[in-house]
Amino acid sequence: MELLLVSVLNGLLYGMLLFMLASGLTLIFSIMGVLNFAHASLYMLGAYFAYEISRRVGFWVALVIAPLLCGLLGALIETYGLRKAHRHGHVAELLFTFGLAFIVEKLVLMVWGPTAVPYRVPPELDFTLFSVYGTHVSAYRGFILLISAAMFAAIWLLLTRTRMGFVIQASLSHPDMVASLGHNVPRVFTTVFAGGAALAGLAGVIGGNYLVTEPAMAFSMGPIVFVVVVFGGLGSLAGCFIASLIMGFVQTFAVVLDISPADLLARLGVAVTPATPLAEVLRVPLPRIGPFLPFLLMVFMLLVRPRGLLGTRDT
Amino acid sequence: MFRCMLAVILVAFGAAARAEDSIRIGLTDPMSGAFAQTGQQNSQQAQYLLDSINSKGGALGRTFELVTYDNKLQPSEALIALQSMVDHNIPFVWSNAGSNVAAALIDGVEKHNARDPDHRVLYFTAGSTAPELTNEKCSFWFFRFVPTTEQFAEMLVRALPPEVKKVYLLNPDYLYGQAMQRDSTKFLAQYRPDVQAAGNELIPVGKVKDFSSYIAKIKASGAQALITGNFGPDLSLLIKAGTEAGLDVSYYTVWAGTGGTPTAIGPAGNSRVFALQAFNDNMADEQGDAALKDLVTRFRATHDYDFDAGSWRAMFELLQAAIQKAGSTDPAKVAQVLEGMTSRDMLGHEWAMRAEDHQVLMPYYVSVFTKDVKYDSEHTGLGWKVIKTYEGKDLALPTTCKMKRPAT
Amino acid sequence: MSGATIRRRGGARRTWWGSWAWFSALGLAVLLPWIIFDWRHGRHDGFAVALLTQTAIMSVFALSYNMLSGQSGLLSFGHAVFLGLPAYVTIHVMNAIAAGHLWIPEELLPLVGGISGLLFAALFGYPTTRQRATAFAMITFGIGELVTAAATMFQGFFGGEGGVTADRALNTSLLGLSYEPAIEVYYLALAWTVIAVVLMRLLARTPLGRMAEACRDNHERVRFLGYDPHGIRFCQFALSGFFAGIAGALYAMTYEIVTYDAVGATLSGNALFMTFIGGVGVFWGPIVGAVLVVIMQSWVGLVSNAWQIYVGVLFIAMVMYAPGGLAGLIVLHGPVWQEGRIQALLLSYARVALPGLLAVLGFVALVELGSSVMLGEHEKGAVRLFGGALDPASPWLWGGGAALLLIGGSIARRQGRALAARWALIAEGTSAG
Amino acid sequence: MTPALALRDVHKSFGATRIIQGVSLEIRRGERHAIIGPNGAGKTTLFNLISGRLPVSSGVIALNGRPIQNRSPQKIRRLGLTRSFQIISFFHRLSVLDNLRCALLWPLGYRVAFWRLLDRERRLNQAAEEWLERLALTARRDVQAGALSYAEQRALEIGLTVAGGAEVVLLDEPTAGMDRGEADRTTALIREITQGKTLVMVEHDMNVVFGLADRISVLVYGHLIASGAPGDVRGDPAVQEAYLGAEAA
Repeated sequence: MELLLVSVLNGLLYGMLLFMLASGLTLIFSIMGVLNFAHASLYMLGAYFAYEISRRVGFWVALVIAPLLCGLLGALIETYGLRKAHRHGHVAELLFTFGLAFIVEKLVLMVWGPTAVPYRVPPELDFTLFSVYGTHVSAYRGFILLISAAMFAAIWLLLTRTRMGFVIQASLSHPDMVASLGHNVPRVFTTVFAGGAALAGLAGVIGGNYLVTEPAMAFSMGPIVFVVVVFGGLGSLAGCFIASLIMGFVQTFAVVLDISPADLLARLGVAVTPATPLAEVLRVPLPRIGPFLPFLLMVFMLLVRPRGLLGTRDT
Repeated sequence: MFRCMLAVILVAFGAAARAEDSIRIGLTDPMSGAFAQTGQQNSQQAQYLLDSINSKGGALGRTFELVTYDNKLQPSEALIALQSMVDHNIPFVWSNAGSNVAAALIDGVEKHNARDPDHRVLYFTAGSTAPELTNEKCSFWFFRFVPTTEQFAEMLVRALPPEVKKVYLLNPDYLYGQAMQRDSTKFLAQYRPDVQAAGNELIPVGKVKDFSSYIAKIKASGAQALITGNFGPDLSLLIKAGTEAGLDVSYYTVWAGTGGTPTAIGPAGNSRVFALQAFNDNMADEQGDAALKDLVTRFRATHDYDFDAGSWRAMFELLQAAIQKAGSTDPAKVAQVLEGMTSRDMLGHEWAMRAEDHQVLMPYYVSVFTKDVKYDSEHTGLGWKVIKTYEGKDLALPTTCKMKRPAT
Repeated sequence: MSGATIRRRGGARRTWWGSWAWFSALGLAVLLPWIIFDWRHGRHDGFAVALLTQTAIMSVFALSYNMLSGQSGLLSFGHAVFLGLPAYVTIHVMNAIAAGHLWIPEELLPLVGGISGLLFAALFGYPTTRQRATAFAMITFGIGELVTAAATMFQGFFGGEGGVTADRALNTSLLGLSYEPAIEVYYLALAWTVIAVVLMRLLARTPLGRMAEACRDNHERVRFLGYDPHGIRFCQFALSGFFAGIAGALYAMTYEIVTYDAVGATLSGNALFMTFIGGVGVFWGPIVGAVLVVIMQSWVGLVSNAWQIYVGVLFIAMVMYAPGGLAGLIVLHGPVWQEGRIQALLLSYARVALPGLLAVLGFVALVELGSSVMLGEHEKGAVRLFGGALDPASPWLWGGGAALLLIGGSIARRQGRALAARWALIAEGTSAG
Repeated sequence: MTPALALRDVHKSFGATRIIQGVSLEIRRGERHAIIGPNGAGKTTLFNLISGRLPVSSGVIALNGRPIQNRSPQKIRRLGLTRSFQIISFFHRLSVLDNLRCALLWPLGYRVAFWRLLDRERRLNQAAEEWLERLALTARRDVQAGALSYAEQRALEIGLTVAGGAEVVLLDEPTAGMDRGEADRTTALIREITQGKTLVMVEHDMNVVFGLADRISVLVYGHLIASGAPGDVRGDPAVQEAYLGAEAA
């Protein structure tokens, strides 16, 4: 029972962390139709920027400045890179972001070295908020929860309640119409991309010290974020939110539930012995494959429903 | 590094009739990509140690020369690097990172030596720890100067203090981690029948971001100590999540001392994290040897990272002695002499190259991450302090190796 | 996309220089091991032979990738699966042959890889090819991740970290060769490369190949012509697996070891890099890409630890400025060349190339300085660059590199616009426009 | 005799919006039938339903007496019905010749043959060359389809539709965006190449409609309000009011 409660809490927290990253990606995709492979790279840059700023000025300054820097970088990438690639179609855009992710990783390696940098949780938040059956929940995890919930609310309100949100949504479906109404569509795109990049940067500021800030962080975080976005339905913020939570819970509970296909078969009266075909595979307990379940879920989702959970159009 | 590479190019183009009077060691490790720094630091430390050996005369009146080849941590690339070394008649091949690379090289060297007996090479490693390399896959041409993971498991189990009655095992899910898990269980039964394994977990490498759920599970199990073969982010994330959730266990790790991990763990790991080491910067002061102290002091003065490869000096000295005794750099002769050879390292412990499987029996240490040291690690303010020393002969384990020796 | 225009042109009436280029490339591939011969020791240069073999394998692999990306418009992020799994099958078959359980002539082993590749691709491809575009890309990405995970977790088939090894000296050669010397394997690999290239070339000209291209251009219209796009994608995917499988078998025979790296993301990424740098629109583009990437990672890798950055930058430059890849650029010049108007462009090219070269020089200097600082080269007090020893701490060096990059870059940019205008003028008069 | 194409009480809704509301129509074999109506009347949707691009909400569509509603486009094509598109929709990066060969492959039974070379198939190439001739595109044979002029593209679009030899052909605004002369030439082309086939077309250009069609149906907001010979439809007061009247005013 106590394990269950702690696991629900863990799942929620992990899911919200995923959502912080995935929301920016979803935003960019829903507006521009670009699956941005470099999104996790901006997340990584956010963490490194925050590290550099916080060791000089302090964490709270970094919390503001680092996402802005990432946003600026995003604007530059959109204006000088993506827009050029866009002329050659969506595949070129995808490949461009893929190549960008590759280069950013190598550059980070070059600038900050291949090992982790000492980017730490600020002392103001480095205390235990409360304990559940003796398991401490740190104030920083509460902070993460708070920020990601605020982020969800802010994006939601921005898109549905503001004039800019309407322009953004209209730019997606009727770019020509919006342009003829006097709005600058390329600028809308730049703004959105910069916004998405800033969100990734914010996730980096917050996730970088909670997890570890190292050059492999983009490469190891990128796939799972993709999975969340694609599973939730490309371009759907609500779907992305639900998918983040699902993935958070799936991974958390997979660790706790110690069963394997062989156990299930045993319950059905089929004993798995080493001689059984694929015995090695059947005997794998759930915790061992926990981190791969999202990939499995994504593949099945796409095969059955290519638009994802709440997607509005096919992937 | 660049000098070495340029040297390679010079050889490649046959521009200079290279003075064949130096004894060349071809080091292949990842020199580019995510593990480049490991490879580079390895080669720099090796160069530092070889310089010191060369200053005392080298072997057969010739000096040692290190030539590096990038293998990108890919077996196929390592085999191409081997080709390159053969082209340049380099007799000694050395690699550290990756048991996949080592397995490919053992196999590659074995076949090459059989197919081209005029240009044979000797291969050794100081970093690949998979037990199979000196058991099922053992080869006359291969020597290992590092313990196996089986020995690691034994060392960790024997380091558990008597008050620990419940341990949790958590290891990466591939051959290495699965072996760690199996061997830890075996040695627990052998040395500590009073200790109960409260849990047993395999995790995919580099895929888990949030270890909180594992921590919850460990906490629920009531374990007092954690034995883990995790490394890199998988290790630092585990320890971070544990200290943050207030998990009260000691972490018995294999790799917490390796590059970047101390930084990532930080002060939270004080007196809680234990690591297996062949060497650390503080040993010279603790165990007092003037020459060694000098070696460490000079290293710290000229390099900005931990001198974790100090034990390689004993390895090079063994190689040096073997060449001296064989009177030649012919790999077959050197290999023959190296079998069964012993020497003492700078701390006075014995190193022995076991003839039956070419597995070294060398001293090894359990250290704790603590504030109470002279040299800190990676500017964290904490460093490594030895709490337990194993002599090589104490770690001897049976081998299944059936060595095939060449006829001549 | 003008690459495709030319390709069709060539398809209709073969130009004499087209076949001439193929035969001279083949001739070069046959002769190279003898040109780069180690006369001092009277043996082949093992490194060169190893690189040549790698190039041959990667050419087949990249071409098989282009059957998806170029011909069918399917972007795969897990193509290494269809090289790696057949490589594992081949290595197990080799061991079975050595143990006497099987008898297959060594020369036909690539066929074993090919058939297993076909089967694996059919198995994974049937559900996968129901989708296209992003969904297809993401599914292949997921499959790649899952297979890599399985390769490290399960030792029965994949052999764990050390992989599976075999000895290629099987004594089943039809030609009486031992295949112990690397050079014999190279010629076998070359022969199979030629076979695979010819087959893939022909395949592009069959009803299936043409319909795959039609699907790429307009997958919906294909249905109104009576075809099921899923069926076409499926066949194309399976056949692409066949050729990737041939590459996998050659991989197994060359290295005599297969580890999980053979199914991994690095190799899948390499397929993408090779294909798009070389050019997707031209049949032989991926071969150019394969040669270039192998050279980059081996030869450039010999002098620079930052070779990956160069590959990445080249890739991005191609995606942004030359979506037809290198081959596309070359083909674009074909008509201009034939009509003898290339001289009119030479000056413009020189005007771009000179400052461009300076910019590249500046960029390389910066990257090399950065990389040497990171790796701690400066502890020795100097970094070797362009043949001289330099102090990486010197601000002059950094400033100089940056200045070269910026000034050279901006001049090249301006001249590039002038070149583009001139090109448009000339191309108007030829069929290249 | 069974009609070539028959629609019985066909409905189509997108969510709450009802686009096609109970359309019933019979088209005789060999007839040239035009469907006209104001913008947003649901003409293209009707084509999408018939050709299998969209599933119907209810109702029956029969081709030669066999129900074809909700079947896949390729199945319907194999049963003998094909269509063109209002927005040009061929294979832009293939040559004109290859576009036509693609249209001929399935009808000639090639399927996914990967053991035959296109250039060696005399029957296929002969047929393709004939079509080039009929479409007056022989000179543009090896040009990328995307590089054709607009009128040529339209011709190719029609050719791609008709070349496969389907008995029932749906053309969606074949002369959209053309000037008078081009439209006339296209009308002549359509007349020539659909000889003996059943033709259903959506068209705005009344000259084309009255020049080609044997019968006309008028679709207004999802309802079929009239159907008959051109003269009858022209005189129908309901049509006058709903459509022609509006245009005349």
